[in-house]
Amino acid sequence: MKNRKYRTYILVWLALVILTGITVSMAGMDLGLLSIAIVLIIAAIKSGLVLSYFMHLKYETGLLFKLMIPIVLAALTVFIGLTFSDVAFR
Amino acid sequence: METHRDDMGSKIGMWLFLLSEILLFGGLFILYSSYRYKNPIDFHLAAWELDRVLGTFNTLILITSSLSIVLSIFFVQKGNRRLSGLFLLATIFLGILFLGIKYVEWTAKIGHGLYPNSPRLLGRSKGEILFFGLYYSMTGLHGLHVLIGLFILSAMLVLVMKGKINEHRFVPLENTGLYWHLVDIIWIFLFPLFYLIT
Amino acid sequence: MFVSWATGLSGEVVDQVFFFILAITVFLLGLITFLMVYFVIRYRKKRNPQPSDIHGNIWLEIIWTIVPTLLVLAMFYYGLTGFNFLKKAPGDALKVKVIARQWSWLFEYENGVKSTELKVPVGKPVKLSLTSQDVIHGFYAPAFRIKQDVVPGMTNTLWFQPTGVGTFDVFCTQYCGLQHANMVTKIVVIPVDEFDQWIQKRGKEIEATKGKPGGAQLFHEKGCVACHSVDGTPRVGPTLKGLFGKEERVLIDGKEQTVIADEAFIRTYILKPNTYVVVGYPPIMPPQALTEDELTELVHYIKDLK
Amino acid sequence: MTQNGVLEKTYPAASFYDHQGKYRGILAWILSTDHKRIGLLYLGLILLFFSVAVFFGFLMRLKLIAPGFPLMKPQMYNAIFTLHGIIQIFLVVIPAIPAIFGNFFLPIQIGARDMAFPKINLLSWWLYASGAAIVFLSLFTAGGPIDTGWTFYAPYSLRTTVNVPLAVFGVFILGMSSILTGVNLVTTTHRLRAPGMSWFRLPLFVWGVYATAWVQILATPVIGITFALIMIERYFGIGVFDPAKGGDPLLYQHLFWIYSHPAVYIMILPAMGVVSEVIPVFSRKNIFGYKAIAFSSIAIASVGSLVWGHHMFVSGQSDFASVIFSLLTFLVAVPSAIKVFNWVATLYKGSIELKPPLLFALTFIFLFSIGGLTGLIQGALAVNMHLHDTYWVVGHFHYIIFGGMGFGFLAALHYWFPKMFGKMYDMKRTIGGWIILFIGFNILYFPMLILGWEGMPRRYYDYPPPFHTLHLISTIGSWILIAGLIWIFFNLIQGLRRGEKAEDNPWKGASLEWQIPSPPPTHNFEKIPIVGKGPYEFG
Repeated sequence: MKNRKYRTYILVWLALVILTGITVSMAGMDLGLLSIAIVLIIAAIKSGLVLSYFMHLKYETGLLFKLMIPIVLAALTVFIGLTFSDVAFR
Repeated sequence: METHRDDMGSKIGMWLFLLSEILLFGGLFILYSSYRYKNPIDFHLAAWELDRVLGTFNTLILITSSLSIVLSIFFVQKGNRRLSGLFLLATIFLGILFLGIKYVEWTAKIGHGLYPNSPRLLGRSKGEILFFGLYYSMTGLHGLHVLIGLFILSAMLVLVMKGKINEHRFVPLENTGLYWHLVDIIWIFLFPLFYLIT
Repeated sequence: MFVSWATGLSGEVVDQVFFFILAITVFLLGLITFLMVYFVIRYRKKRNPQPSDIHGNIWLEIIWTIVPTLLVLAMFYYGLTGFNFLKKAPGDALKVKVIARQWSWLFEYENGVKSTELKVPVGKPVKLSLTSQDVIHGFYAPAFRIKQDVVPGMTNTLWFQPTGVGTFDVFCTQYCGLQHANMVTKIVVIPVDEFDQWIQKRGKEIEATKGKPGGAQLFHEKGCVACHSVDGTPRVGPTLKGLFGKEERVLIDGKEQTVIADEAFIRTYILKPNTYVVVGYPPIMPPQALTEDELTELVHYIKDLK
Repeated sequence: MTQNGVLEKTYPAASFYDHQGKYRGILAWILSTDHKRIGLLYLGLILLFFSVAVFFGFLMRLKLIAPGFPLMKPQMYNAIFTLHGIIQIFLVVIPAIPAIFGNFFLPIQIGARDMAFPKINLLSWWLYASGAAIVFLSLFTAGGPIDTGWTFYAPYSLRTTVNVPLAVFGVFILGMSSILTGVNLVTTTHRLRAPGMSWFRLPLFVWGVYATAWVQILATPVIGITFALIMIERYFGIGVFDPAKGGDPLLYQHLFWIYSHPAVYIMILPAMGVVSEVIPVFSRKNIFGYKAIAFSSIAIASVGSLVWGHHMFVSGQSDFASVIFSLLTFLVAVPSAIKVFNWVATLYKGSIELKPPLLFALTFIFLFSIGGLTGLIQGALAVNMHLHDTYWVVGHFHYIIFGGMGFGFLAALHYWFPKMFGKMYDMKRTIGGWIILFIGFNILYFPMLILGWEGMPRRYYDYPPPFHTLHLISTIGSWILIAGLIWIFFNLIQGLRRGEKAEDNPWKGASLEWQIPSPPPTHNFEKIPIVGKGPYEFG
């Protein structure tokens, strides 16, 4: 079990490196809004990997741990969303 | 009375603190997204001026440092303090490298006359002024977090060497790891937002 | 005792919504207070030594969740309809530009006429576009129940339609520094033909001077008068009477020096106010955007203040 | 005297005042990690700052006694109203209940010996004290006292020559203190509940403080970064809020109110928690609708974080945003209304003793209702066009903050006084003080509502003569109010000095803090209790 963890870490690191490579090479292409979306989705996947494996969220039990990231995401989404209800409609 | 020790509690406390860190940067992300929305073309032009190679390199450095700290924790849990210390040292080294590259980048920009309130920048469009204003404040705040992280990592290194952190008591190192990963995650977002979306 | 009864269409609309919500809230407050006082008296320990064990009542709780929700939604809706009215200016409105700065107002009509008071014809809608030259101000005409912040870098709008002649207060409601409380002016509502005469007469004056206002006029329009007197009394800033040629004690980069107020000094002072700070006065003069012609006129005017 | 017979009182344990620790004298306090001592440390500083801010308020009212009254110059007035706001909001009202009573009683109420992180708790207090010191230092350095209003609106705060950077730095430090306190309170509630203390057996005060702590964690950093940006802007001119460089002053307002509106809930939620404690105890019956009150705390904390834009209806934000924020504002009134109804219903068929804590709690309900209902009036889009930035708003938020949180604080202080100090105050005299305070309060603030409706703008150091009468009445009210405050606090000090020794459970409360001696021993509980029933089951 413990040694599997070791291997997982290396694999996650590899995935992060590969994803970085993808976004960097993507950035050369001009896809307009789509490229913003893709770049952000890749960043989200990368941080998801860091959160669940490096930061052990995947292994933590308890409701609080399950709720933390959703709470923060909800707060950020709402803050940005409501700010945009002004910025985008002014 | 015995001293109260609650590893799970410490971890929860650390996580809560990290949540507030995310929202600290969150305020800047609100500004970034609003200003990008209002000045898409200026942001596009300004982003071309950042050095993408250095940015990519720095991303890889931070990702790797995340791996090294997680391995350091792994080995201390296994009771191998020597390897743990070595990986901590590697993390510190990578952190210093990151800041070094950041320093090179900033001085290059400043050398080109692109810094807040510089006559050259004030001559540019408003969107570009904002882009660089945000670039300096966001990467600056992130750099400050890396710097603070380096101090904590060094303290951890001492504790590991002294054996104060060992296979029975490793929560401070774990929490340091959590902090360091968060710094990494923030960079994972800063990098594409400033260097890649053009 | 009331300072300003509602006037204009906007005043009526706002007051309707206000009294509608006020009525509901007064009723609710009365109900809560009555029950509270009644229970405390009725169920006091002496009279009711044995409390009844009540944990809740699901139906009651549902009712007092739903009823207030409906009530507040009604208030929201009523407020919204009023808001829609207040935000949609009719197309044929008289357009006036409002320029706010520390600490005075300037109104500019479409034919170039400028005024420090807002003169408008009765019964006609007026649309204001508000800009600020320095910090955020607030344009507030209580009698008309209208208010809009004036934000630098943005043009906000506001409209109203006076229904009777009279003179009404205008206040600045967004805190803007030292003289915030003195940043007041008037809306003067006059009969239509009187207004037409006034604006035409002023329009002709402008044509006669080819749009080049004299120094005295600029002194008022650019807001200098808010802080500087021409009769010798010091206000927020020093008086400008007899300034030309006088020796002034000033601070340059924090060092006290004596300079002679020549033309160059006055010009620099107007364009970049805080290069020098006159000793004894706060360093708060806002910079002015002036054309070269306007600056020359203004300096001439100040030179002549003996 | 037991909680279901499980809490055995075997100790003649010394109270925490007599505890012999590592340090002596003043050091035994300012270096103590005991949550009770830290709570009292906060109490001391907060009362000190409160009296300073009340004095500033008194000066402002005195200046406004008549048009043109030559008490002080405009710059002085502007500095004083700014300081009054900054001190009351950041130094007094936000930390008051969570930091004093949350610190002192939350651990005891959940059956814990201390907070989860006692050292961080002490650090919070030190950060609070240093932040406050920095704010006061800013008055005497660089450009002198700040004159921006407590809102620090850009671009005025970027241009004024006074010492803005140091003042906002002080507030930044206060924010760090607040975040750490929040982290501590949430962790404590999650980790240190005694066996049997399930979530729905928590006293409602704990729920209120818990919900507050989340707001402290999630909203405070936003204002932290905003103030940091003001500092950076002033030193380096990055341009993010400066319209001359493309910055948008309205975004400053968004960021500012993202924190500062929820801050109102940081102030009021713990006070609501106090009221929910006091009413059942003095009605001798279980609280009506426990779960509704608990969940409405969470609802207020979360929905209350979404309504900040109602401070910006006339700022020039989009009409669309105004409509959304107005709708959310009306909706957040519902959970508050539910609480009020539940409290009133708790009184029904009780066996009520109108002792000082209950008196203050009921006054809370009355004054808070006025504050809340006037909030509904100004939350309506059309009416807000008229009332925004007038004395109406000043009146409204003083009804909420002083009438609500302030009276909640007084209720808490009179409720827990015997437990904290082991002495009893003179209850009859409290009633006398209450009468003066209540009358003074309404004479001071009610005329402000009328003034606002008549169009009197706020933050004016002078005003046109037609507003004179109401300003005069309001100023007289301020004297009565201050007399009431002095009376009440004098009475408490008398109680402290020569009051009778308080019983362990003078109000016959059922929550855990009443089951231990007054004042509590250092470690609160000899043995961690096992909880077998709810906090309001008086049986």
